[in-house]
Amino acid sequence: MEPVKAIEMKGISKAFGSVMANENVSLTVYNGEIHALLGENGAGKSTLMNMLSGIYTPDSGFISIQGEQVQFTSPKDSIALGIGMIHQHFKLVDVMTAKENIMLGDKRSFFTKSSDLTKEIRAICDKYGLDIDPDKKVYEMSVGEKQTLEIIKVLYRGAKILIMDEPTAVLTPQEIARLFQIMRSMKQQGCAIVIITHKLGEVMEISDRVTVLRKGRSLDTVNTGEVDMNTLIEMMVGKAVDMEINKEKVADKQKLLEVDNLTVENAEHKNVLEEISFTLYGGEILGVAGVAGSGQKEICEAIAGLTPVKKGRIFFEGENIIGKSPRDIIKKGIRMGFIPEDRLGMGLVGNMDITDNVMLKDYHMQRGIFLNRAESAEKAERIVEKLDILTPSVRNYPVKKLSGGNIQKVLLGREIDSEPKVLITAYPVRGLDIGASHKIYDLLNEQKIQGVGVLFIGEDLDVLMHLCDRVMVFCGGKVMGTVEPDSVSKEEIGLMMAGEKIS
Amino acid sequence: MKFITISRRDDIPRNRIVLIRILAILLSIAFAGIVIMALGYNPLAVFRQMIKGALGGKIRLQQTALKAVPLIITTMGIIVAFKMKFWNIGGEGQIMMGAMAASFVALNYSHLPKTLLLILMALASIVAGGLWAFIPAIFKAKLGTNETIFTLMLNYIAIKFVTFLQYGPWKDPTSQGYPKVPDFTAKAILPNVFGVHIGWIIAIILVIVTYIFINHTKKGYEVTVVGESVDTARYAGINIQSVIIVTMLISGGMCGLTGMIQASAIEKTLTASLSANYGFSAITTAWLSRLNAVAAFFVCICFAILLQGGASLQITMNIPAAVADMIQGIILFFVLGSEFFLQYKVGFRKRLAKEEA
Amino acid sequence: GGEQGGDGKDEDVTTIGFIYIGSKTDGGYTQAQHLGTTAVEDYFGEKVKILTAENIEEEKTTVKTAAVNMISEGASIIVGTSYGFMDALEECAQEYPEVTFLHFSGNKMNDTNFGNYFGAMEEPRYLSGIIAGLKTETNKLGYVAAFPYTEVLIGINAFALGAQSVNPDVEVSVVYINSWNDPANEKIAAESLLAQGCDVIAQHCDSAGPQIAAEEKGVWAVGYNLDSRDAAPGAFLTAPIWHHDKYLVPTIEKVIGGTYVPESYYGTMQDGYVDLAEMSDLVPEEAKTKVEEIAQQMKDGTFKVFSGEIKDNQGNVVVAEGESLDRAGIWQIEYLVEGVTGRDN
Amino acid sequence: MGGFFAAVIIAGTPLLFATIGELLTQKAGNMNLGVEGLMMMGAVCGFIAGFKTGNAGLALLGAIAAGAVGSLIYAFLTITLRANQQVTGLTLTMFGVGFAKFAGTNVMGSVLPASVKAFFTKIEIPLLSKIPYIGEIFFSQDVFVYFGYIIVLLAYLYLNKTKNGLNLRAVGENAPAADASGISVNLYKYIHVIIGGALCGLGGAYLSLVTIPVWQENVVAGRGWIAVALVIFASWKPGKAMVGAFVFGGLSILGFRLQSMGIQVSQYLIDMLPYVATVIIVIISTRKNRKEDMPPGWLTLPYFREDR
Ligand SMILES: Nc1ncnc2c1ncn2[C@@H]1O[C@H](COP(=O)(O)OP(=O)(O)OP(=O)(O)O)[C@@H](O)[C@H]1O
Ligand SMILES: Nc1ncnc2c1ncn2[C@@H]1O[C@H](COP(=O)(O)OP(=O)(O)OP(=O)(O)O)[C@@H](O)[C@H]1O
Ligand SMILES: [Mg+2]
Ligand SMILES: [Mg+2]
Repeated sequence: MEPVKAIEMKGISKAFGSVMANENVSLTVYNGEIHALLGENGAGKSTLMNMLSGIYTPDSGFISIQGEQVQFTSPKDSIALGIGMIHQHFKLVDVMTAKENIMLGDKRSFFTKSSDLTKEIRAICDKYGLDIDPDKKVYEMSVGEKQTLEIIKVLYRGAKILIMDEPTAVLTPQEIARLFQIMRSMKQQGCAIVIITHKLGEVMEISDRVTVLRKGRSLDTVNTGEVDMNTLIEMMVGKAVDMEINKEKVADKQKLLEVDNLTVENAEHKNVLEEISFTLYGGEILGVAGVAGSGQKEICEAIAGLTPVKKGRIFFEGENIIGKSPRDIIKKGIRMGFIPEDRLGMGLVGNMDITDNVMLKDYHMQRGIFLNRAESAEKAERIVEKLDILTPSVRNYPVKKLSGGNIQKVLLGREIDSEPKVLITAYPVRGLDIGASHKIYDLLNEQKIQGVGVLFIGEDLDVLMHLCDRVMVFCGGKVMGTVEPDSVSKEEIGLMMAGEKIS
Repeated sequence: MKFITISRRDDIPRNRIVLIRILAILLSIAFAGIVIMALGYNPLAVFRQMIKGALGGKIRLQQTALKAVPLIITTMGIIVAFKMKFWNIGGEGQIMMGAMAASFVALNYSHLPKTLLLILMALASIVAGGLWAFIPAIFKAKLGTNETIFTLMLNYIAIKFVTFLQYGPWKDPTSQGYPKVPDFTAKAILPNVFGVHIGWIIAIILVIVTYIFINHTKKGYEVTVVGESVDTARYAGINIQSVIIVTMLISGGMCGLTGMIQASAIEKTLTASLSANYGFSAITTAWLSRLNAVAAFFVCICFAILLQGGASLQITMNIPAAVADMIQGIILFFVLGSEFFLQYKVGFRKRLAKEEA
Repeated sequence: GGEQGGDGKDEDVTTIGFIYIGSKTDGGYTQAQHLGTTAVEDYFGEKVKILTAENIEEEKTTVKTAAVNMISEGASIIVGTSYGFMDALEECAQEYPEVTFLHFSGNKMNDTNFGNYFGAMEEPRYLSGIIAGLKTETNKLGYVAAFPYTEVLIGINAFALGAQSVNPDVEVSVVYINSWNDPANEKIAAESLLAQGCDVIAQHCDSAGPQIAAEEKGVWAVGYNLDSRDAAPGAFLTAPIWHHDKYLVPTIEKVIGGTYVPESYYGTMQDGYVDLAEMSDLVPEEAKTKVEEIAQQMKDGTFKVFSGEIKDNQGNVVVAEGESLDRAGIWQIEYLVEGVTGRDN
Repeated sequence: MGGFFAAVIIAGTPLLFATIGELLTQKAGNMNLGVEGLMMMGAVCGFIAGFKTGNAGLALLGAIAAGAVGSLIYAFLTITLRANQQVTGLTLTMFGVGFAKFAGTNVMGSVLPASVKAFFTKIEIPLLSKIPYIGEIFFSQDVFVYFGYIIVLLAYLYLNKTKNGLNLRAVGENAPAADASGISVNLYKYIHVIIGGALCGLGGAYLSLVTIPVWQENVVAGRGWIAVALVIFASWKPGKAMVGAFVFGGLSILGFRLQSMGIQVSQYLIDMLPYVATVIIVIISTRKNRKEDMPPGWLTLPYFREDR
């Protein structure tokens, strides 16, 4: 007997204005299957899944859940049919506790006080090996905790169909491993799971079948066991792509940035960086590894002059830049592309077009009180061309409407175009598809060859080891050590990230 | 809701926007007409009278212009603040404080030559209005204090304060005990140009200046960036506190200038009712113009026509003032509602036929 | 619509515009004004056309707009009924010399087409004071007032003097509410006076709030502006009131006849312009007799409210023995008389 | 002194209703600046209903209906048509005040029938009213006041102890998250904006039915704006709203008391106090910077599911 089709989507189309996000897409997912959805940025994956969760309404096509044709008008309908979606941008209420977030929209009892709920949460946690404090407020949670909360919320609802939109993008390897554990155990219980990820390794590891979307159309569905990564890439992009990350050797290295004994406090007067010292040379990529929240954000902000420093010095070409304003530092030629958790939260202005975003850091160099956009529009055109940014126009088209990868390229393009001596990049490929990621690695290498010192904060150890000349490992705001990727193993770095000192 | 789909309109060409907008306004007028009919009045006559009451004849045109001028200038002030996402609903208070400062100069330095006196009055009003806006701004910049309520409260404080002056320390000793601030001398009164005080030229200049400021100056760019994201502004090296403070000085300054113009050219003295709701109306006009200074110019004129035309209804058609207020409210309701159709497309959900197996 | 405007230019029909600060049905100030207006309408009948504009704010553009709208509807007489309209009307009078402007409660005029009018409200207020002075059992009278300035102070003093003339022990407490029309606060202010033991409440503000407060407490009240006995029949004693028609009808007749010369009219009991509303059954006979006696003297012109010796509440003699204040003197009052407690500014 | 505090309760009650109404509205993410208009509509409709029928229950119903209908206009514009909330609220005030004056024309100066007034006479609650001080102040009042206490209690329980209250808070805090959790965002908004409007209507009706049982045009006289301020003063908590309403009510009459006792204070200063106090409270609460005291996160933002 053929297994029951948990999800069947047929001939789905969805347009946003002039953009055809989905065109005649079909997708079938069986119960007890983990199904990966693959495609370049902007291929229409999230759109397709959002139609399944009732957030978007398809323009045309059919959706059947467990064999029944359905028509969702809201997420409520979708939830009622046992569909649970974990959106990449968490849909949690910050000021509420974990427990309250789990209860939201649930109708099981009239009053909020119920000891049953706590018990139930316990039970779910035990069953799947999860851990959460039910009374912790969401705004106090780390990204990983929030992810866990989202999962528990879905499980609590008894979802039979689980959709996860890039759940691994912000997780540590350990957390990813645990997530996969949960997925497998759900699969065991007959649930259907759809996962969107740009990491092919994960696709190969976890999924049973893969559906590839390209430019809004569904290309094909294949059994994971029957394909290799290269085939998948070819399906996604339409041509073969070189998956190698090159590491060029630059001979002439001069000291650019010297961080000496740097200590930074947070608002609660706790040290978030403790006596950090390192040197960044021109012509190298210095990687920074560490679990999220180990001080990566703070080191970037300290160098950029965005956060007050308690102690220590930062020399740029021999001059101490501590106490200088961000603008002074920008004027000195230190550029940094700093992309925190929220891509448009800093670095770019979502509601402005590319032209206006491109001049964000150098408009003040223009003479007089007026703004000259012509120059910047030219620059924007140049960047768009150089980095193949997909946009209808550099004028009057807000960057927030671009796809994730393209947004990232705008940011990077601007930083590189300013010909910096030091480039600080925090998670520059987060959420980007393979093609875009490699484009970015190439750009960073290009910069390195031109003598730029690159500080590369990353989460994927493979990438760090392949791309960087040296890797500095952070843990709890301290440097655990700096290693040459060729002389250590991934495991050793992992141990250092967990707090073990290796000199 | 189940059978209706709503989607955002994207990238409609400009001429289509204009067309839709005109259609929307016509439609809202038509709907408002139905409501007016339900109230027992002939909508055609009401609308004709409103237009005539605002535009029929030189004098009425002048009166409409006199209402439009303070509205335009205040709207410019509000737009600048709103551009920075600083929800300044304190226009009323800033107008009052501006008027108060201008009056102080007018009453105490009337020996100065006219031009100098007027310039001093204008400067004083700008500074006072600016400072009145600066107070909530500094608290927002330093502590993140909610400005909506802060500015709203400052309105009342300013109006009570001016009432206090009018009935107390500033009362004209020669007014036979009436609670009145002394009249300005002729030197403290703005001159007329083409039958309307010079404020209309100031208003036009300020529209142009505001438009250029927001769209074509570095400072205006900074204002927008700060408004969109404080973190991004920090990252770009923008001195946020200085932008907030300068913006609010400009915003409050323009509202304050409105106060000076009203005190000098209209009231020729200080009264507690001088702000006449311009501070609140300007919020409406600023929104309806989507923070575009040039659009705001026209919206303000339309709004002045609405007010002016509404005011004539009770005199010429014997419609009670309360009903005229209701009619104005209804027209605004429909205009506000019609905005929706500019931004969203409404369609009917296609009933999906059962798929054949 | 506007075509009717032609009627106004009809030779024998005079169009008169009335500009009000409140609404015609506000139950107080403006309603009293409007009673005058309807009297004009009744008197002249077909010969006049009345235009009204209510809820006109004391802001010059607004006032002028109303006036201009009326003039373009053919109005040749404009009556403005609030002090704050004065400057606007003055300007209009300059700009429209063919239109006559009559202004209530102002002090500006010209010699061609702009005159003002007001009334000696101190007279009926004095009379109401007599009633209060004889009615009170606690010897404490309350007075709810809008703002502390001359017009209001005159009224308080007159009321107090009237009360003291029949009851030397009486004291008057004043509460200012800083608003002309806030019914709830007026009532609450009256209640605070009642709580201090006052058992007659008088008022110089626009709503019936104080009277209702008195009724609820089972004591008495003196209204203002117009006869408002229906609002609080159990408390209403009387009210100093306006008869605006007593000025408007003859004056408008003069304007129509072309004989009007601007003046600063100050209507008295004698003119019938100010008056005391019919005293209710709650007024003691003794008081009725006394009031009628003094009222007669006022009408004969033999009684002056502010006659010495009068001391202010700081103990200074403000009107010497044997002297009395004329209109100009009265309108310079900046003090409260002895026996009145209340803020002096 | 007890008499003073009892008067404070009466002065505070209209504010209390309107504040709780606006609080619920804001909890749903909607800032309704039309409170003044809604109170006026409630005042006039409550009065007319009471005047025409002589039935206190119908008077209350009239006020509730008026507030509900007024806020329905606001709800439709801001929720379904996503019009700007502040502007719509300001317009609602313009409309509501006009409506009330118009509707009240024919009953101007009329007195409520005794049957209605009787319903709102003071009732001493057995036992409770015997508590020294407290009893006289809080429990020797009219039913409307008691109803106010109940509303506060219900609002508190609803917001803090029930699922629907939790959902409501989620809608106001983060509409997309609430939506994704299966909460009908628009339905919640509609219901609470309308309930909020009805409460504002009741607040207005207190003034025209109890405070001044004679129709007077200006009964509300700016109290709607104080209610808006009070919501912030109370940092969106019903209990604090009650304290705030009574404090502000007290401030508004404190000056009169002092004056009548012959104590010289500037009434202007006293008039400013509620506004100054609100400003100070807003500053203090931001200084403490507690997330729980902040405005609902999605306040004033329109929500459209297909936007992000
Ligand atoms: N809410 C929306 N409004 C307008 N356009 C949208 C919206 N959501 C998606 N799009 C458009 O649809 C296209 C497909 O978007 P979708 O989110 O499905 O891509 P994706 O495959 O998830 O990409 P990524 O890997 O970057 O997440 C995008 O290019 C975008 O322009
Ligand atoms: N309001 C919008 N208007 C136009 N395009 C949008 C809008 N919201 C999202 N998009 C586009 O839709 C695409 C997917 O958006 P979505 O937020 O689903 O991305 P995601 O998959 O969650 O995250 P990421 O961008 O990191 O891949 C993006 O490319 C974005 O540019
Ligand atoms: Mg996506
Ligand atoms: Mg994505």
